[in-house]
Amino acid sequence: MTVIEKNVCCTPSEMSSEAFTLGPLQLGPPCCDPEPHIQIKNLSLSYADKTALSGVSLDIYRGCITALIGPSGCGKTSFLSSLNRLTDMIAGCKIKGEILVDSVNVHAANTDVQALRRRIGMIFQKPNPFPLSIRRNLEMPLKEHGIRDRYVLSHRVEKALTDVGLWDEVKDRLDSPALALSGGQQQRLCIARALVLEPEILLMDEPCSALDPLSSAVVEDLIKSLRGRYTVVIVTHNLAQARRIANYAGFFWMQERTGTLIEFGRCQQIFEAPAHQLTAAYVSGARG
Amino acid sequence: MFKINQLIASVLMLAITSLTYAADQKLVLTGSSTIAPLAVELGKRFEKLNPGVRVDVQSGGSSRGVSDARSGLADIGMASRALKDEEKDLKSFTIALDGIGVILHKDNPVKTLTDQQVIDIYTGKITNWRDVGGKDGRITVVNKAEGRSTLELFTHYYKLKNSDIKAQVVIGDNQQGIKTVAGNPGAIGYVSIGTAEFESGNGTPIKLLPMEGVAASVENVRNGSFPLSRPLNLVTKYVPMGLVKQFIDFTRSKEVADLVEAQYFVPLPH
Amino acid sequence: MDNSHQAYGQLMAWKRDHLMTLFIWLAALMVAGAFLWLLGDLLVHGATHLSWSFLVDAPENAGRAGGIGSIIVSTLLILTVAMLAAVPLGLATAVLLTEFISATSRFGRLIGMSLDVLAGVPSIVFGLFGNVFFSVYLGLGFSILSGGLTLACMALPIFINTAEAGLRAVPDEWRAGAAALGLSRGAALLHILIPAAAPALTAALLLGVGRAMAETAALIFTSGYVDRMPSSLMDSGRALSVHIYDLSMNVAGGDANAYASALILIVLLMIINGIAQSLSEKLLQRRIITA
Amino acid sequence: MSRSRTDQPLISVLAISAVIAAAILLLILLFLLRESWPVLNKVGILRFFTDDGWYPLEARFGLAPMLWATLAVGIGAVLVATPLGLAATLFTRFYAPRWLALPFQRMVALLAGIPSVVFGLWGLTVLVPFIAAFEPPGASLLAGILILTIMILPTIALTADAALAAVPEHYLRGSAALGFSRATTILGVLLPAAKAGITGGILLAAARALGETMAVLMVAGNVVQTPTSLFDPIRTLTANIALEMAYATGDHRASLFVSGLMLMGLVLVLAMSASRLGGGRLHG
Repeated sequence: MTVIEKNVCCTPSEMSSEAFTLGPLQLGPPCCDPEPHIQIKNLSLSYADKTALSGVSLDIYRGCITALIGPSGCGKTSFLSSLNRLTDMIAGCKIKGEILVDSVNVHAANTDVQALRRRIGMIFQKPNPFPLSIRRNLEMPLKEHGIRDRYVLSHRVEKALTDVGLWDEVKDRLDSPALALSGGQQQRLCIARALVLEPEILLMDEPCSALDPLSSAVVEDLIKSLRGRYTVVIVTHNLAQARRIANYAGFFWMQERTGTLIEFGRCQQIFEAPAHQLTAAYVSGARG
Repeated sequence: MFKINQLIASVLMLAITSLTYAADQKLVLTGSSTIAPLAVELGKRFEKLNPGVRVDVQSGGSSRGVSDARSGLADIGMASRALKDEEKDLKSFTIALDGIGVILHKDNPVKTLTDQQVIDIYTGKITNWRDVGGKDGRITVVNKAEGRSTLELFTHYYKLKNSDIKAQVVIGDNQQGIKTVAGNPGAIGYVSIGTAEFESGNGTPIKLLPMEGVAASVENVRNGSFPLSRPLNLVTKYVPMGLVKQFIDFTRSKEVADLVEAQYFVPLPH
Repeated sequence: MDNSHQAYGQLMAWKRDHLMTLFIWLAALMVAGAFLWLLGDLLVHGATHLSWSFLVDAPENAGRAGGIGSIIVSTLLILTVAMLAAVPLGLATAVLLTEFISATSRFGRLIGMSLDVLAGVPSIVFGLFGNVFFSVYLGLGFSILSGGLTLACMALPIFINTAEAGLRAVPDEWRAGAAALGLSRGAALLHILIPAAAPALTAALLLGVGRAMAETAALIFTSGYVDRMPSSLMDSGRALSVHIYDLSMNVAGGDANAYASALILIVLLMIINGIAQSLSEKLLQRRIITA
Repeated sequence: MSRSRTDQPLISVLAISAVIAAAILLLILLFLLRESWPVLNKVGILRFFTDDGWYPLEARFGLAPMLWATLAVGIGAVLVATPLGLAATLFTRFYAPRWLALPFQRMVALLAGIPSVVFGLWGLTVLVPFIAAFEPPGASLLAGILILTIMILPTIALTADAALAAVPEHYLRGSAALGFSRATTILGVLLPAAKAGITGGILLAAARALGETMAVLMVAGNVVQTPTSLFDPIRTLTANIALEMAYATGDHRASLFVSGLMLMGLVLVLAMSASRLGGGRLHG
């Protein structure tokens, strides 16, 4: 077993090499002193007739990118949706165990789900901008969360679009339909739409898999640039991508007809020195 | 937002004012569909002469008109027949006369039928025109639906029970009868004489048969010689007073004879 | 042997294909024939009576003369009342059925089932009900309000069903996207789902209007027979279809105007169709481009 | 379900609306029962089936012949309209030349909007005399079936069109790739794939046929009898109400409400069988 250096995932040189557009870091250097942002304790998730996940426990660290890898159908998306309680929308979905965000259980009965989801943004596999103008896509969620000041609105719209590198591309046609954008632009708009609410956590469900390679690269760079500012949990099938962008990685696998977390650790460790045989086989491309 | 509020407010205002708006005085007439078109025209002229008064006419049937007048649902009931014995507690006022005549298709060579022949045809004893001097062909008996006063008058005149009649077509209103007979050379029916005269005069292929040797014509209804005629009545529960009296007097006056004739009925003699 | 079998099979398939083509062309011809016959009949008998004054004048001499101005106004008022009552109620029910309760839940099944039955209730039964409930029990009398509310009951199940289908056709990604942004269900409906379903909702409205406009049986006993220009919703008002029925069945010499009124009714329907269609298309263009 | 506090008032409003919408049916049944109660109480429901003849003024209340007539005219119309309606849809989708397809479809849609009174008028003045020339009286079960066919055909055609539009494109491509003929593609692939939607449309059309009043009243002859041939005049339950309602009082009126109840019974049976038939729904 290789000894893993403590700060290996985020050397200062790597940090400075990134071309950030996001301004100064708001948090200390990520991962150097890992502090759990979300703690998942013995999470099980079942739909009406089958168990999708069982016994998942892990900590997700503040300011880091955590990649979830594994074959299709082993519960990664269900896991992701349980973090912002989007599983509530699925009839018959039951959850056991605890999910603590900043030590507060999100599945408690008295949770304000809408406030929770404002703190935890989500990006979907297929870009899903609303059938509205580009501007309305960003303004509408803000207005719904009580921000009505025109100056604040336009300022935050511009900032979010700048953050995702879309501002220059769309600033002259903010009132044209969002669905007229290209796939990659749409996905960046969706990320902007999540960012505009200034969340702490971003959940991403295979955000690049529906995009062509070029758009995919742009979005990937964007995600990488979020490191340090947001806690990102990303599901991906692209192992190379996970390796390129993530600080931590978790490997899911089907065992006894239910999804389980096989191994969780630093990204480099998972890919270079997996502790579990299944992980080793999967990351080497032998299985799955 | 402001605009929408304004819009809603104005719509509400409109609704409220229109709901509360009502004419000063309103007369409601219900009953006989035969009289209804005439009553509408009478009402219109009455409204013109008496501003502020509204006359609402609802079509139904004679029995309905009688029961609505009795229950007070209507100020005036319309009945295209004389009151029956059990209805004699009500007051009736004749505003016009109408005759009921038997009609055949124009191409039917039969020129006349005796009362007995009509009875035999309607009770199904005679089913072929050959038996009454016509061409070989099945007779299509056209009867009115139960409850219509035309039917009651017809069965009463021929001393028939409705359940004795073997009809091939049962119709509702008058024009359906004319259209049915006009479309079927073997058909026999009975309808209001005035309208039948008008229709045959305008090229509809029907003809009226004489009854007891008297030609079925508006003229013979007017002079009282045609045996199967009926009064068109307005019916009230009490002795008319005020507006009701004013309206009934108006409808029985000479001034409305043109309206009565325009609906192919016979005005009262003056 | 095998070869001839195959050839036979091919021949049969060829024959079947051609028989089918023949049948379909014949059927289409028959349908078109019946339609053109009907329309031609209407045009021949009614077209000469059409004029601007026919549209705006009040009926005279029991409808034989004059126009149908007041009848058109009554008809439109009845329709407006019907739609004002049916659309909010129907939209709310459709939203509940699609967005909030599952169709298999007991409540969902109960509502779905009763709407199914309601959709099949004959119009004449609606007429009986409307007469007894709105006109007599609620004391609205023979009035545009009674007629409109009766039609609302009639159009409701069709409207709900079509609106339901439209809402269900809105992609789930938008629901998930809205929820993930912490939007309330109400906000998601108002800003995204209902606008996205607008074309289907318009179609639903059209179906409702179409059914209501062509209705005779339910209106005779509720909105009544008075052909005067209505001055309030509590006035009795004769609908176009009732007018056509009375002219053709009860008024000697009323046929020509009956045919002309029927033509107007059809044209009105076409206009309403056209307006609604272009409205929903415009809405679609403004808000949605499906790339 | 996510029931955040802000959604609760909305859900209440929606639930109330849905309950009102569903309650209309209950109200209808209730009021029909209330109005027919006097006569049901007096002579009992059974006599409406067993009495011979419908002479309510002579206290004979036999509705059974009208029930059979209603069924006969409804089923007949559905049997004729289904192949024609499907053919009309297939014509616009696959057979019509491009310039004709859209006008034809518009025409069918317009046919759906023509009021029943107009069909009735046309039937009375054109169709009935036509039939009478061969087999008097002309006003008959056949005339009713034909008029109803034209009336419900657009319903079948339009719903079938929607159902066919929903058949995934790749079915068609798959069939074409296998070298199937057009007829085989339609009969073997398309129609089976769209079966649920088409069945729904047919049931909807059946409900329309059973419930149609004015047109049938004008062409079917309205004689109360159990039909034994296509040329027999018949009276349907709906026509019975429309013909006599305006004139009826007392027991006669109450027994017309019994006709209404009987119609509701028919619709209930139809709706039940619709939900039996693989979840097909009765409306649209």
